Amino acid sequence: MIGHLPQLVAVWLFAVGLYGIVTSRNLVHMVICLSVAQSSTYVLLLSIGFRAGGTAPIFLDVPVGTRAVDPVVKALALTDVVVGATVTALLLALAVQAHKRHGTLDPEEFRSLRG
Amino acid sequence: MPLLPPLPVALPLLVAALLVAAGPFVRRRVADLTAIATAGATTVLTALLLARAADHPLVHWFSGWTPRGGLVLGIDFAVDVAGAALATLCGVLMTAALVFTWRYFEAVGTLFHALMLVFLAAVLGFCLTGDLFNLFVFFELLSVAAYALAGYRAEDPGTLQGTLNFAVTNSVGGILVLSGVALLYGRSGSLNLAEIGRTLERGPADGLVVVAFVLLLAGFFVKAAVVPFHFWLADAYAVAPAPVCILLAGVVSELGLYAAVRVYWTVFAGVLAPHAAGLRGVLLGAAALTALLGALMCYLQQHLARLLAFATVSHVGLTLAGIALLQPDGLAGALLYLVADGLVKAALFVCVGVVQFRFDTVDERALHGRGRGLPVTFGLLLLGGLALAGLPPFGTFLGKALMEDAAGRAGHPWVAWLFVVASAVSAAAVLRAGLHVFAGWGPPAGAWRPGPGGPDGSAAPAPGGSASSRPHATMVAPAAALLLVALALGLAPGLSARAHAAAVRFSDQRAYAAAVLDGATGPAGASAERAGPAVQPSGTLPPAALTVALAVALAAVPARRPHTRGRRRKAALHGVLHATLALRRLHSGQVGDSIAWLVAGTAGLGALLTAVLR
Amino acid sequence: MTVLLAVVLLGVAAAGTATVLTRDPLDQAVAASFFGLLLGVLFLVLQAPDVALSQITVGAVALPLMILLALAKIRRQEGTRSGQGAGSPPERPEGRR
Amino acid sequence: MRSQTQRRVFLVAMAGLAAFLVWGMAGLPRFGTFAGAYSQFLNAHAVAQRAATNVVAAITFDYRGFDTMGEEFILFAAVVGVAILLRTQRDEEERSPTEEAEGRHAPAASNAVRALGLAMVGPIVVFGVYVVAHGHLSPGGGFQGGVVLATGALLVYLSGEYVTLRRVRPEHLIDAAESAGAGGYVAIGVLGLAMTGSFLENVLPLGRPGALLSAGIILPINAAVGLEVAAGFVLLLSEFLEQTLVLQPRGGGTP
Repeated sequence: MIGHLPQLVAVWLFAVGLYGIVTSRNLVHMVICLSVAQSSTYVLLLSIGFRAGGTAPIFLDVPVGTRAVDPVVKALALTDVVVGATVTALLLALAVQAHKRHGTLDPEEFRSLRG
Repeated sequence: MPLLPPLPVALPLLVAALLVAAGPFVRRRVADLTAIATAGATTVLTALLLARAADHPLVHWFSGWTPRGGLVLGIDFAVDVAGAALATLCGVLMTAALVFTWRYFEAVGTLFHALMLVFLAAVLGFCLTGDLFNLFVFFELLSVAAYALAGYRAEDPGTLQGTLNFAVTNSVGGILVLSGVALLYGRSGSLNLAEIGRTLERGPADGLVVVAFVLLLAGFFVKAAVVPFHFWLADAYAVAPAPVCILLAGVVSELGLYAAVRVYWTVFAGVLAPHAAGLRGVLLGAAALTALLGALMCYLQQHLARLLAFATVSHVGLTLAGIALLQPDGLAGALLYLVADGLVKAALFVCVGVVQFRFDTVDERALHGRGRGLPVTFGLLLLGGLALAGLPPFGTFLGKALMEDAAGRAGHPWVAWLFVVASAVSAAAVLRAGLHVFAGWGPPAGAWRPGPGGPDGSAAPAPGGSASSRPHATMVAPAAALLLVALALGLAPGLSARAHAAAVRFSDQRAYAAAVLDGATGPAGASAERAGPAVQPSGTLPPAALTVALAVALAAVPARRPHTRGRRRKAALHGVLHATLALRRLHSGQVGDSIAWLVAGTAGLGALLTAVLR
Repeated sequence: MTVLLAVVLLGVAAAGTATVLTRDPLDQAVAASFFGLLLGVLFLVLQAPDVALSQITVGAVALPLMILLALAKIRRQEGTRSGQGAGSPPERPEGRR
Repeated sequence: MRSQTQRRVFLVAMAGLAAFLVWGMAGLPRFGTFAGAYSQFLNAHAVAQRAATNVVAAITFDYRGFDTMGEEFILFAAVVGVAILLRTQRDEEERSPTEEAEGRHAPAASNAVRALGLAMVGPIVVFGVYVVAHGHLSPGGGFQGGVVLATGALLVYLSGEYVTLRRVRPEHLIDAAESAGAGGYVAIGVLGLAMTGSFLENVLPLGRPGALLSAGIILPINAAVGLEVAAGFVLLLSEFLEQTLVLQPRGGGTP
């Protein structure tokens, strides 16, 4: 029933995030849109590793051998979350600095400021 | 298991952490010396790897997880000659950049050095790893370090725009790569390059394989700055401080190509083998477009850093042409060219850094004739420009000769002409700029050319000295040393044979998989068989001579004002001006434009490859 | 289970779209926080509590906070600039609604 | 490109790319049926091999611990990068936040809010340490716990004690903590290399699965990561706080 919905959502998030970047007139907005596009990879990774009826791969209360979802994609997604967060922080710092220097957050106004 | 492979990554990371921890208590010169010594020691380690990997790849399994029962459980470094050679190049360039930094920055804390070392570790990990996700991790690590380094001069106008374009475009490239990794994991259940390759080879080249291939290729092409993924590059180069430019030009685009080749030859070569002819066509087309557009844009620039940036784009195209032949001969030439060209471009950026340090600007018009007092820099820049054109016996000549030879035998003789035109035009731009700036050739502040809208390059005060400061020997020496190494590469006996052997190894997917997964150490049978006698590139001297002559001639042309008599000539000139203006407008530096082109490029690549691979 | 998953997935898609289409940065920070939270819920449903915990601490708390701080800085500058008058770039609206 | 053209080019290309991606994803195993050999093996054997009941932690910090080392340095590089980008410029001066209590954007907290916030710091720190220390047993670990710990420091700010925070925030110590965390990870790796011949290989006794002191080097690595992440996020947030509250363009008017 659910079919390819997770992957469609991943593609949608990627597309919508990029749409936001392309049309953005505000750097902070652009940075947030990038993080939306980045979140498509979390959804894609975790949906690939999902197993219907599986538990989380933590065998503290359930015995080893219980049907569990893929643990590898979770390790990858964890790394991915950190990557997304750090890039966002760096870009926000750039935006703050840009506003401090140029008094604007509109990327189109940067055109004349190219070094 | 060899102990050596993890060390070149661990050492700089450890020192970087120490530098930040000890930050407030470390004097500037101590930080400089520590960073240079670390980069030097790391380079020695990579050179050792290069020597040891000559016979068979060195495979190191992290956390002790050697494959169990044919199943890969951990992450491996699989060091072969190509990877180790590129790692050594990166080490050399980093050492040169740090030596250059010694006098370039006036006040700089330990943070800059720490970031440079993190960048070095990331780059080396990228070269050595045999794991697809690990490759992505190092891809992101080197990106994040590079964003911060490129934005180092945050107080300058334009820096933020260039850095932002760089960071956003490359982050989207990272998303593409990771999506490709996820797809391959979903198909093969593995993250090891060799293991994925084996799994894919057993199945069909269906939609998933094609899409994963396109995603990885596009992501790496963003790093490599293949047209139309290149829109971030000139802006990043224009704003990054000179030591960082040395690395961006010499290392980052090289790594993008390297990753594309590595992934192709370990993962996709087997499954896509039946479609190699179509793939070759698409890649050759991208290569030609990149080489020509880069050369043209290069010739139109007056901002020296932008000029070299587009020269980089053009040469990425040339290297891609060698790679696109998809066989060991072209690959051998491409590998050699990658290394030699990286050295030469880094040397040229050192020269530009000297100019910037001395005059506070890198605008060709503003600098007209002002460089007369810097004869050594002038000489090095001219030599670098000629090496860029492939003057024998520089290593660039050897690499190009091998690629031309391979293209001719593969039935694409036109590639030789592409090489002549693209490298002549880009080298001519460098020579012209050198003659204008250092010898005062041509009209002063010639305003006839279609200038860019803004004050291109006029701002960007040198972070260090004032206008009166003289460049120190530690700033010029790296350029001389780098050119010397590029020269030595061309003169080293038997280098082309070795490059050929390395390329044969590199492009043997089964031998790679056997070495990584089964621990096979001997030279693989197939490799030994195919390693024929090395190519002798003596037949390619005439094109090289033609290229150099053309470069020199083109460099001298714009020294005269164009004749504008006659209505037809005027109209023609007008048309050319309009075309170049349109081209410039395309390179708007807008993040949105970069992303739109990136998406269009990926979709286009997807459509083309779907057509030829199905 | 399947229905829950479908609902959460569609919610994530909608929240992501809303985050992108919210052009005012301050509103957007709130939208982004909600989107981050919803992603965390999705990860819980997908049996990935580790990732959910990371996502909620980072995506729904730390990052929106950084955005708010960045915006506070920017707002403050605009305030200073308008008070200062001449010599500063023209005032412009923070975003378009 | 003009924005109209740009948007059109993008929309057409994006539609094509989206269709292309969906076509590729159709080749994935049907949702919910994935069974890769790698993950199956780890789910079956990781607990026995590593004595860690949280298989994700075993992968993150052991089987693929080298990835996580790279990830920690991504955070490290970002913190250093933000510090570089936001470093005090020549034309700015520091202003003490006490001088301008009214201009401060943080709402002046009432005493009740303040007390509540400060009262929550203790439990949050305890929770953070708990999450770090139990990473190999249950969901959590160095990263999540580290962020929780950093949030604890943030609460001090939210309760209006930023000035206090600034006073008690010994910057060098936090820098050192971050570096110690990141460097410690590498050091554990080198220790493995020296003792067993493989970088990051386990050198500690594994213990009994489910016990707090188990899972070999996963626990010390988690501690290193927790230290680095907590310090890193405190540094990141305080860089932005610094921008908001303390730095002023030189000559800028008083609000």
